[in-house]
Amino acid sequence: MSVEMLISSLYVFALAAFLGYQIISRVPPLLHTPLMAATNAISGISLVGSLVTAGAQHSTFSTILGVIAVISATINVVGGFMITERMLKMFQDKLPEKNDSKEKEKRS
Amino acid sequence: MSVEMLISSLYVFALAAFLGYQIISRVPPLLHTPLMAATNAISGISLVGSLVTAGAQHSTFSTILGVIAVISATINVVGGFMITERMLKMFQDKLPEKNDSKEKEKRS
Amino acid sequence: MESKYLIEIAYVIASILFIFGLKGLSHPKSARNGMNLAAMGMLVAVVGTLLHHEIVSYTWIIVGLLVGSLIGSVMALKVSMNSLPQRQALSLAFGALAATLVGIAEYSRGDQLGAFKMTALGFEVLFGSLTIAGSVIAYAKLQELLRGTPITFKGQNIFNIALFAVTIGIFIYLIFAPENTILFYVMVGLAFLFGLLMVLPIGAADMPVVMSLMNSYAGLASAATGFALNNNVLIIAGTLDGFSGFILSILMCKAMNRSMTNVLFGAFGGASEEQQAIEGVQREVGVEDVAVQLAYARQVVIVPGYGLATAQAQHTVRELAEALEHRGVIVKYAIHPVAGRMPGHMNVLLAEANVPYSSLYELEQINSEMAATDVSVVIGANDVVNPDARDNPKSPIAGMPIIEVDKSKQVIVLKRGKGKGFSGIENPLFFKPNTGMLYGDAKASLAKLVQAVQQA
Amino acid sequence: MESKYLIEIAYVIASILFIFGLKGLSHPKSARNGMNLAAMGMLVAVVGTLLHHEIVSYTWIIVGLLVGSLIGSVMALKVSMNSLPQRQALSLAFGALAATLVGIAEYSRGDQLGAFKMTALGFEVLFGSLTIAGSVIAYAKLQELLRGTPITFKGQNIFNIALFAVTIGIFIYLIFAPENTILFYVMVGLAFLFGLLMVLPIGAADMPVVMSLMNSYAGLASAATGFALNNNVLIIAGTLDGFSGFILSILMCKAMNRSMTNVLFGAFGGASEEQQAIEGVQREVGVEDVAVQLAYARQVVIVPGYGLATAQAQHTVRELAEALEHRGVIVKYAIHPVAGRMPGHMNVLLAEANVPYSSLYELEQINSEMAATDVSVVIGANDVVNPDARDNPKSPIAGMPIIEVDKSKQVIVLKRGKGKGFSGIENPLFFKPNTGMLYGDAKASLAKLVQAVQQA
Ligand SMILES: NC(=O)c1ccc[n+]([C@@H]2O[C@H](COP(=O)([O-])OP(=O)(O)OC[C@H]3O[C@@H](n4cnc5c(N)ncnc54)[C@H](OP(=O)(O)O)[C@@H]3O)[C@@H](O)[C@H]2O)c1
Ligand SMILES: NC(=O)c1ccc[n+]([C@@H]2O[C@H](COP(=O)([O-])OP(=O)(O)OC[C@H]3O[C@@H](n4cnc5c(N)ncnc54)[C@H](OP(=O)(O)O)[C@@H]3O)[C@@H](O)[C@H]2O)c1
Repeated sequence: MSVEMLISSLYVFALAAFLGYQIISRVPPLLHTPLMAATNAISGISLVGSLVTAGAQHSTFSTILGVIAVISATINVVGGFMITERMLKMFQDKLPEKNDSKEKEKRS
Repeated sequence: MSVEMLISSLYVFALAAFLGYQIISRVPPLLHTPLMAATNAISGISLVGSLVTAGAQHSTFSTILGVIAVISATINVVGGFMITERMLKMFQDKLPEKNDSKEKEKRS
Repeated sequence: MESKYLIEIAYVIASILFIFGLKGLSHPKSARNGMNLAAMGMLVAVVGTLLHHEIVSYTWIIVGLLVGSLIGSVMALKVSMNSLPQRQALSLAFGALAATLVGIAEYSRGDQLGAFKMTALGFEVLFGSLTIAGSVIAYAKLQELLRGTPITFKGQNIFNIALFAVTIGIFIYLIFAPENTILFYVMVGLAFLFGLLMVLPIGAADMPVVMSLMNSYAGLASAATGFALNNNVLIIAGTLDGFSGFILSILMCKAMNRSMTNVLFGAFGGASEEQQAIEGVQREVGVEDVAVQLAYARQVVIVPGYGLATAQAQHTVRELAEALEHRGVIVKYAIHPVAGRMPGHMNVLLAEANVPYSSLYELEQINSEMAATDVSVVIGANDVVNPDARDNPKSPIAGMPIIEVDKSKQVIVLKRGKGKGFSGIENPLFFKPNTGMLYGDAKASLAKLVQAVQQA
Repeated sequence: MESKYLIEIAYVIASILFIFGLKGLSHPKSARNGMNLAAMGMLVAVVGTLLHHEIVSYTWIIVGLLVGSLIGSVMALKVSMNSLPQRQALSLAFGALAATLVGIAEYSRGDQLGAFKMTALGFEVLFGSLTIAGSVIAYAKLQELLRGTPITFKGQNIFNIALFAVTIGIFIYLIFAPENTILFYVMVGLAFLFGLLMVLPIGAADMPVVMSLMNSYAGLASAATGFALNNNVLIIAGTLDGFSGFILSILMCKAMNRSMTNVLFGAFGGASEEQQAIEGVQREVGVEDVAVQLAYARQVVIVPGYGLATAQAQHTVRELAEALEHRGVIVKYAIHPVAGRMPGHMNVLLAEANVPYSSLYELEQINSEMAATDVSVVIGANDVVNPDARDNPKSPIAGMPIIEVDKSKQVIVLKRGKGKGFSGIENPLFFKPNTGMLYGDAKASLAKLVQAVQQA
């Protein structure tokens, strides 16, 4: 791990932190529950670590841990995205008309 | 220039692009002129390149170019920040009372 | 070498898609598309990872992916919207389990663990194991397998602090002596214990705050792993996650006017003994009277709370609103930011019942309309409409912003009996002369009301 | 080695401070603090750079910094707010000069120029030299050293395209054969020529769009340099810059309902010969009449435009507003997004004159109030209040959102004579029965009005 890479990780972290703040603070309260589910699903990105552990065959011990990790991370990812989709679909179903009328209200 | 570094530059660029879009699109029209002056000043960061050129003494030619570059970049940076400050001071001078009253209006 | 760059590029794409995905959540219109992008990002990341040169066998990976997808999708399709908080707790537990196991496996390989990598790894398993324990307790409390009120014992806080200090001490020792395997597992165990003991004394309704915090730490831990492995997508996803949890927990605390310390260590909810009873009586009203009041009102505001979720009454409440609207009554829903057991919980429930979100109003919006409201209908909400929060500076919930139903002309409260809200305190609203109590399960009462309104 | 890491850390800090700085600009309250942070960031970056191991002598660096600071601060303190657009053009030119010179010096060192580095370097000098030429022309046009209207010749667009193609061709050749020094300088020269020819046929008022675009490209070029030198602060600052320029130019085009192509290649402004004259007369009014009208109005809306800037009348207009407010008249300012010669130009001018920004209204806000306005006072604005943009789909400015002063009960227009606006078209507003024309320099007319109002 070179110092160069560490510094460039620092840049990525700093930028991601700003961006995270900006993006998340713009999510309306209406969508806070889907937000929780969605970030949980995205946090399943640690799945990538478990994939390598499960496939690398370092030792039986680590393979077993890896497979359990793959299962739980996949539950998290698949379940998370699906339930978010279920929720958002409910919000979107009643979108077209209602939203227009609200915008109209604002303009008039 | 290793591929690793290129990829991490790519991350930095992608994040900065998102962030740039988010931040700039939130600047109110009121402050568009200061914004133009400010980004101009910040773009003077290329000053760092000219500093090295001016101080490295590779050749007289490059030193001369470097010094002219330092001068123009400094004009840009110092002038840019100072004029932005001049403008923003004008906006801020009449802040306290007026802003409160506006916020009160909103709440009531 | 080639495959390495492909992986890197897959990760860049995944990061960008994640960001687009979360950006989409700034509006219900763009949210679904956004989430599709994020899911695609995850797919790209997974496919990219499969090219990793260390992977020699795909059998177990495929088994794991299939089993996980199966369980995950069944859970996602079966879970009722009313038990979303529980699901969230479980999902947090699964995520933490995965992170902890990977951390342990990584540690057990044992090759050249530098101080830096050991630090990141340590964070990962510490937070991971703490979070597993914490979120299982959270699940149990929300699902009412455990008592929802704080479970405390004497000297708890001091014991917890000591436990915490010991765990951290071991962690610091391990950074310098990573080869001490036994201590490593002791640390994992202590962190687990700490997770249990930390969450037990917290009340059920405060679980979302705890869960958000744990989520946020989990995100930061995975960012730390990203630093150690030089993996930018981990840094980005972890940081986004960390901020999301952090911002949400802050928002919740603000909406309750309580400090984070009070939430985590205050053993809040249900335990205040030295409370004076309120003098006066609760006026009980009948379904017919309420129906007539509602039917002839100009504007009705509905305030849903936790009771709506437990009674699963969201569909019935929409029917009532429709029956009223049919008669020309203006119906608005007032959503308190911490009504229910999860931020945004009420919004999702009402969306499920096809309530258009343009009729959902936030706290400030609706409070300015309260004086012009003929009847407020409080359905299974309690603390979020407790006027003591505004009027009585000594109340445990003093300063919490409330929906000021007491300013409307008439208030109807639907609840099962004389139960208290999460905070465990009396609600003077129920004793006001213009408040009528309609006792019974929210769903049953609402169904009766719908019939009565249709006949009025 | 040590110093290298210090530099890197300085750059990380600088990047973070730049971002905080621009974030500050989201509100006038936080803007000044933000800019102080950004300036500090620049200082940190400069000081860090001075540690660079290649730097062997500081003499010339110090001379350069001193001379530059001196010139820069004199310029910043002396420039009048009315000539901000010119200053912006000059500053752009200086920035581009610095980038180009560094690029040339870097090239002249000639050591191992790989294709990748040559590409970045090529972009840098190409954009740089184009921008120097373009912004000098922009300066000359804004300062009225050159004719403000488009300067065109036959076959111009084709010639420019050919020139562009040749330049790019040379660039591509150079990427593969970077050692061809003569071609390199030819390319720089051609890019300069292209810059001249590209901006000459663009009208003075469109300069802000061109300047923003050039700014945006300059930013991207410096991001490209950052890629080549592995310098993240360059990437970040360049990208932020690039986006700022890009977003501003898009906003301006939207506010004029014109495409970028039309702005850049349409030779817009002043040249439309086949225009029909409008029948009717412009009704001239006297200072006393206007003063009485204003003094007894309930609400007055002031619409400033480019003429206010040239007449330097911002202070006088504030005096008039104060005199009116003193009499109980409600005075509001309507700011069109492209009024004047720079986005936000009017806001700065009025802020300079101590007009509180809470009385500045944007287009949509004020248009909904126009019908309730007794008198609109148009001060040196023309195109931005031209009702043809709304009513006449054949007008060159058709579809541009305007401030609908023609919907207010009375309109008073302050201008010197029968001059046209930037677009060069007639304005039917001036011929309407409820429009009164008050001829004369805006400042002089306003001063007379102030007196008359005070005596009314
Ligand atoms: N949402 C979040 O994110 C979050 C986060 C942290 C803390 N909290 C806390 O959670 C609480 C939420 O307040 P809230 O007003 O929504 O709920 P609440 O104060 O917990 O009150 C719920 C009420 O619903 C009634 N109820 C329960 N089941 C019912 C049923 N089946 N039918 C009808 N009524 C029923 C109960 O009375 P009976 O027993 O008499 O029926 C109780 O009074 C607040 O104290 C808040 O601070 C929430
Ligand atoms: N602001 C930007 O960022 C931007 C960007 C791109 C394009 N533009 C273009 O610029 C134009 C701006 O519109 P605008 O309405 O502000 O200005 P305008 O249409 O250019 O009109 C200016 C008016 O001011 C009058 N005037 C000039 N000097 C004066 C003085 N000393 N005293 C009194 N009156 C004076 C002129 O008439 P007399 O000669 O009769 O006095 C003229 O009619 C638009 O066409 C817009 O599309 C602006």
